[in-house]
Amino acid sequence: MIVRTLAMAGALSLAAVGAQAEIKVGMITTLSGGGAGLGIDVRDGFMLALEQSGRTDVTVVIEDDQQKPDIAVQLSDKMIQSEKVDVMTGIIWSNLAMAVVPGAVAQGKFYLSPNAGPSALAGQGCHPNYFNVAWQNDNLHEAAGAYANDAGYKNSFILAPNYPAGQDALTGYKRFFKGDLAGEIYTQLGQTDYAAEIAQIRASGADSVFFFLPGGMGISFLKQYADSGVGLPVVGPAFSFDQGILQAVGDAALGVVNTSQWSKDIDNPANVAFVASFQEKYGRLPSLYASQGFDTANLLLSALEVAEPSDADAFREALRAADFDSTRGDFAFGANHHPIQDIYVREVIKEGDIYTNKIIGVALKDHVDAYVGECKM
Amino acid sequence: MRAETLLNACVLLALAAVPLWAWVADEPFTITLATRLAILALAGVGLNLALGLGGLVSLGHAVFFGIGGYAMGVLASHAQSYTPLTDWPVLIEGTKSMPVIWLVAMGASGLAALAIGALSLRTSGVYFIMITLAFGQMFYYFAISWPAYGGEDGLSIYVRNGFPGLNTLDPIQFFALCYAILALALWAMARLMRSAFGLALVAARQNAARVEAVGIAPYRLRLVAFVLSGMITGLAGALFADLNRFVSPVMFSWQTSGEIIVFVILGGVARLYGPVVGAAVFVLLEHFLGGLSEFWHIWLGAVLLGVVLFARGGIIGLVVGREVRRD
Amino acid sequence: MSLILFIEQMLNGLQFGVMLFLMAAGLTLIFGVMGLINLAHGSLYMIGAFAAAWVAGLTGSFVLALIAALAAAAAAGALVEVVVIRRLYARDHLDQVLATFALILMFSEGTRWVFGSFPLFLEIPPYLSGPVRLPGGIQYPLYRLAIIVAGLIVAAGLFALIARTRIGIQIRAGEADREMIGALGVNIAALYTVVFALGAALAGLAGALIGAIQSVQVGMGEPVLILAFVVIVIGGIGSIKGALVGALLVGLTDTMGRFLLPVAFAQVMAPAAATAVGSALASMAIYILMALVLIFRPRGLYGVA
Amino acid sequence: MTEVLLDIRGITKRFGAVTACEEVSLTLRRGEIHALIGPNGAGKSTLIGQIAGSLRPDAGSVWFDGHDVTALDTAARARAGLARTFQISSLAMEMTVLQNAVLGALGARGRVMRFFRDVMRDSALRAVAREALDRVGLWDVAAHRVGDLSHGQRRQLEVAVALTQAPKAFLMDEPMAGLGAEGSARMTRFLDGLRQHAPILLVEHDMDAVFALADRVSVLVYGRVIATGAPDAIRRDARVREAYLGDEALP
Repeated sequence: MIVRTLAMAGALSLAAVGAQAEIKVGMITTLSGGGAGLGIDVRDGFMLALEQSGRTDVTVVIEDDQQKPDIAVQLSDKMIQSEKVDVMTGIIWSNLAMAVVPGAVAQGKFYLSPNAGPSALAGQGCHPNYFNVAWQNDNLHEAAGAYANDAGYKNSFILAPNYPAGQDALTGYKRFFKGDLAGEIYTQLGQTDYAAEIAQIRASGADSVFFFLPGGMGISFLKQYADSGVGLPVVGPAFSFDQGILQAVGDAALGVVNTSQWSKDIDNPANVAFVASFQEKYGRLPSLYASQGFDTANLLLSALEVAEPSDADAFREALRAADFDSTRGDFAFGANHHPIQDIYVREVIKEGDIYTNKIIGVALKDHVDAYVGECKM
Repeated sequence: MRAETLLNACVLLALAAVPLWAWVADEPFTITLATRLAILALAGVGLNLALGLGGLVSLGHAVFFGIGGYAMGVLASHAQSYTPLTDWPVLIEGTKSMPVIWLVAMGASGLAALAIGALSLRTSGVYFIMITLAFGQMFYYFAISWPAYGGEDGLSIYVRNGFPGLNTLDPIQFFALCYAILALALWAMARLMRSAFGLALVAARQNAARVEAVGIAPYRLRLVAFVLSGMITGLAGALFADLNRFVSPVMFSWQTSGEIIVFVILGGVARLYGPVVGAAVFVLLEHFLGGLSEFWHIWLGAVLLGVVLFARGGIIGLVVGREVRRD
Repeated sequence: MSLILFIEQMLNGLQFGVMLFLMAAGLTLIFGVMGLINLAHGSLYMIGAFAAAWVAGLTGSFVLALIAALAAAAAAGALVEVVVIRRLYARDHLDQVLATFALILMFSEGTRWVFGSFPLFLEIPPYLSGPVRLPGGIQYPLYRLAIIVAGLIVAAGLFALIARTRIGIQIRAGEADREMIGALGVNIAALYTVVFALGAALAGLAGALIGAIQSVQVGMGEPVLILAFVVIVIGGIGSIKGALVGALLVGLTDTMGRFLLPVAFAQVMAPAAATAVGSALASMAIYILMALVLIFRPRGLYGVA
Repeated sequence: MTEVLLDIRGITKRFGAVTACEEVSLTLRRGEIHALIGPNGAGKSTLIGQIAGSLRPDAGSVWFDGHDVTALDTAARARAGLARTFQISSLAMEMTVLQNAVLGALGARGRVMRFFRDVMRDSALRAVAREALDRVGLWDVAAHRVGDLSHGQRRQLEVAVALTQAPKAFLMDEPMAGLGAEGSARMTRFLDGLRQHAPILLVEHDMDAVFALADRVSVLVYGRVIATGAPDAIRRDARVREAYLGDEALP
């Protein structure tokens, strides 16, 4: 699916402006299947920023990876070999990013990650052409650990699915949390029933629960946890509390604390304008994924003001400067091209009929990820 | 029979001609698509031996596809990081050489097929379908939760493995390699279908009691067929991993098993070229329908359903009629 | 580990098993009577959950939502049976697997088309929410108890239906000899449609009941489907009794495996490694159980030879 | 070399409470046709299953050519030289007549695990197959699909496949079933000549054929052999007449 409207507008203006090279962006993201909500938000945020910029010379080629790594690799080959894109972006899942990004940057393409931030790409596997605009995977979990300290929790029960991102999540939490662990459980990926885990939480004597269960797993856990009457305070990363998921969790999420680098009530002009325009255009509140898509596009646009991707060194410098108005306020890249940013603590509230998040504090200020030292770039 | 031979020749020629054209026209992605097609067809050729000839409906062939993929991933990742797989009792180093990887892939998937087959072949019918599915799920969850080789993230191999005398990074050369292997596998299958083993295997599918009554044990026939089938699918897995320069547990998922079955049935069960035609149609549908609509799975489902309901004998059967070769 | 925790986990296993029985009963009934292997059974589960969430959103009534789930799944089942499935009875299992695999694709993406990509909301009704205190001091969610009761009622009803009613007699006759019931003057086409709709309604009910404590989303049916297949294969395909025993066995194995295996491994290795290895093995446990059952009883526990 | 080729010693088979076969003993001698008769439900199928190897007896043993074969499966007994024909034609229906016959020859020769050579061009196997098909008169239709054959031709092919196995003994389950008068007569003549080749244990409902062919007859009733003897003796046996409910059934 190629977004031709912009391309056509670009063609029309070509005569007026002269020999301005067209920029081609390849977006591989998840648009079908159970995880489609995230990809759609990233895409919509990205396209909104592009539309607002008024730039007519940027074409975006969008393809659906179906959340399958081999499809993503095939699409990446297509983008590079057939579409001959200049810049790539869009991947939601870490395992897909690991499949696509090393190959793409090795072939000289720029990759801007709007969501996934696996540690391998932040540390030893970092690359000059790879920029992460969202977060390193551990960041929000680390912030949750820091928050747990601030909240005075001494004994946490922690759980995550048994796969690398889940293992990273618990590692990230433990890296900052100073209390004891009442229990540590790996659940099955895609698990929908958490009765056994909740019973263990109840019996463990913990004073708090940290969980990382993205997507539908988080919905199931929160509903069952609320109904179980265990009632211990819960903290988690924003992935189980984004705008798309909250409506499906309902009251069970109210009051739950979560950590995020973005929230719709961050008070800066860029964010206020983004939230209003996103809501106007798509008729729903933006999620953090939408904000990441929006920021990714604005980063790209800011660099394009300075240099063409064909001039790789200049373009890379322009990206590194990160000279754009982020929805998160201050935004800068660390040495490994991952964000240095504040991570907020949010609480789930109800505004009218809509469940959403409100900032209640800052967990980590100007946070740098743990892998920057391993990056030799 | 004549019509099918002619069709087969056309399919094989087209599969060679399109990438050659793409090479001349500088459309490397078309070559990549054709390579993908050839590899998936090879996986289907493997399954066709068990399913088409042997009547063994395996919903667990992703196991062998995945083992082949991980054979490549594990060996190449060790070679990439210059760490041995093990130094006890003997030193085993990783490798970036395709022929070695292929041998390991076929050996490992053959062993797995021997173990799974020996147990599963005690059952039949729906039970066989389900027990192979169960083995598939075991491998899938194991691969996801075993952290040593990337777990669910999978393993990235940054540079494609090498083959003596070829530059495998060049799409057309890698395609040629995969095409040659597919052609070789098809030739071997054609021989096998006419061999003593093939005769007995097909007879055992049509009437197991008859085969037993003439003194041939169907269990052994089926086990051998299952092992050979697993080895071919395992080889396809290794090539698939090399095409993507990446392996992940998705290769073990039951959807992968389902897709390999789809290739075989879409083309025509027990037809020599059934998996090739089936994989071709699947890859083309995926490519073009995916571009038409976000909801392209609906149309893919409709096409599959149409083939099952109205085109028995698959696409080849539709083109050349239902008669199967005999002499 | 306390006894209370152990009993609570047994209850959880029981509840999970009862849930699986609702799915597996329809599947095994359809296989027993029509000889059909239906991969799209999970889609009917999903349809039940979506119908329930939609109606609950409109009316706010959980009872209406359950009725809607039953009706929608039965209607979808009957429609699919008439349009597609009845052409498959005479086919081999391979064709059935492929055709119903195609139906999964169409149902999943069709649902996404209608309801969008985001999960839907369905909640436990207030009168069933929260925990209750059981004898012995166990705190257990009322809703899960309600599921156990509902499932057992359905199981009893199903056994009574098959043992006592006219349609039950026809179903048993159909399992014994398919040509025979035609000769007895039973309208086979209608009987098959009814049985298929009944199986679909059970799946839809399971989807709605579970939807209230899980995520109502596209693709929710497939994991349950595979578990339901494991259940009926362990129990012996076609046997309702086998489905019940198999469901409880799988429910308990899965729950207790997840609970006990990490604890067991912690005795011999470091806690972090133990939980990783234990969970990995726990996720394979039911498949190992199934393989073991089939190796020793190739037609399941209650299957006919 | 013993006179007795197949020796069934007191085999018993129970299915739950039902005893399908109780202490049955039978012998098949070289050069003879031994017919096994009995009313429906007498347990003939169960007995054949145990002789051929598809059922295991609960007690007793089966000896073939001087060896105890009780523990061997069907395929192993076939390789030992016991060729079987089925009551309901059991052939590879999608294959040709010649392929079915070659399959039989292949089973007898062994070396099935050959993956590359074209089996239909194996002249030794073809010769065996051709000879067998010639003998039953099916060579003309060798290239036909078995599914397209008439019922009678399939019965002949059953016998031809057994012939390709060059067996030491035949175990034939109602070879006349559904053949009609003329077909039965032709099959009777054919089997008559076959006994020189190898002895036949013949299970048959067609009493004309039985009494025309058999050297000895055994009568199975309710899972027991109630009488064994020459056809004339059997014809006169009071218990046999009773078992067959009157005189009409026996000529």
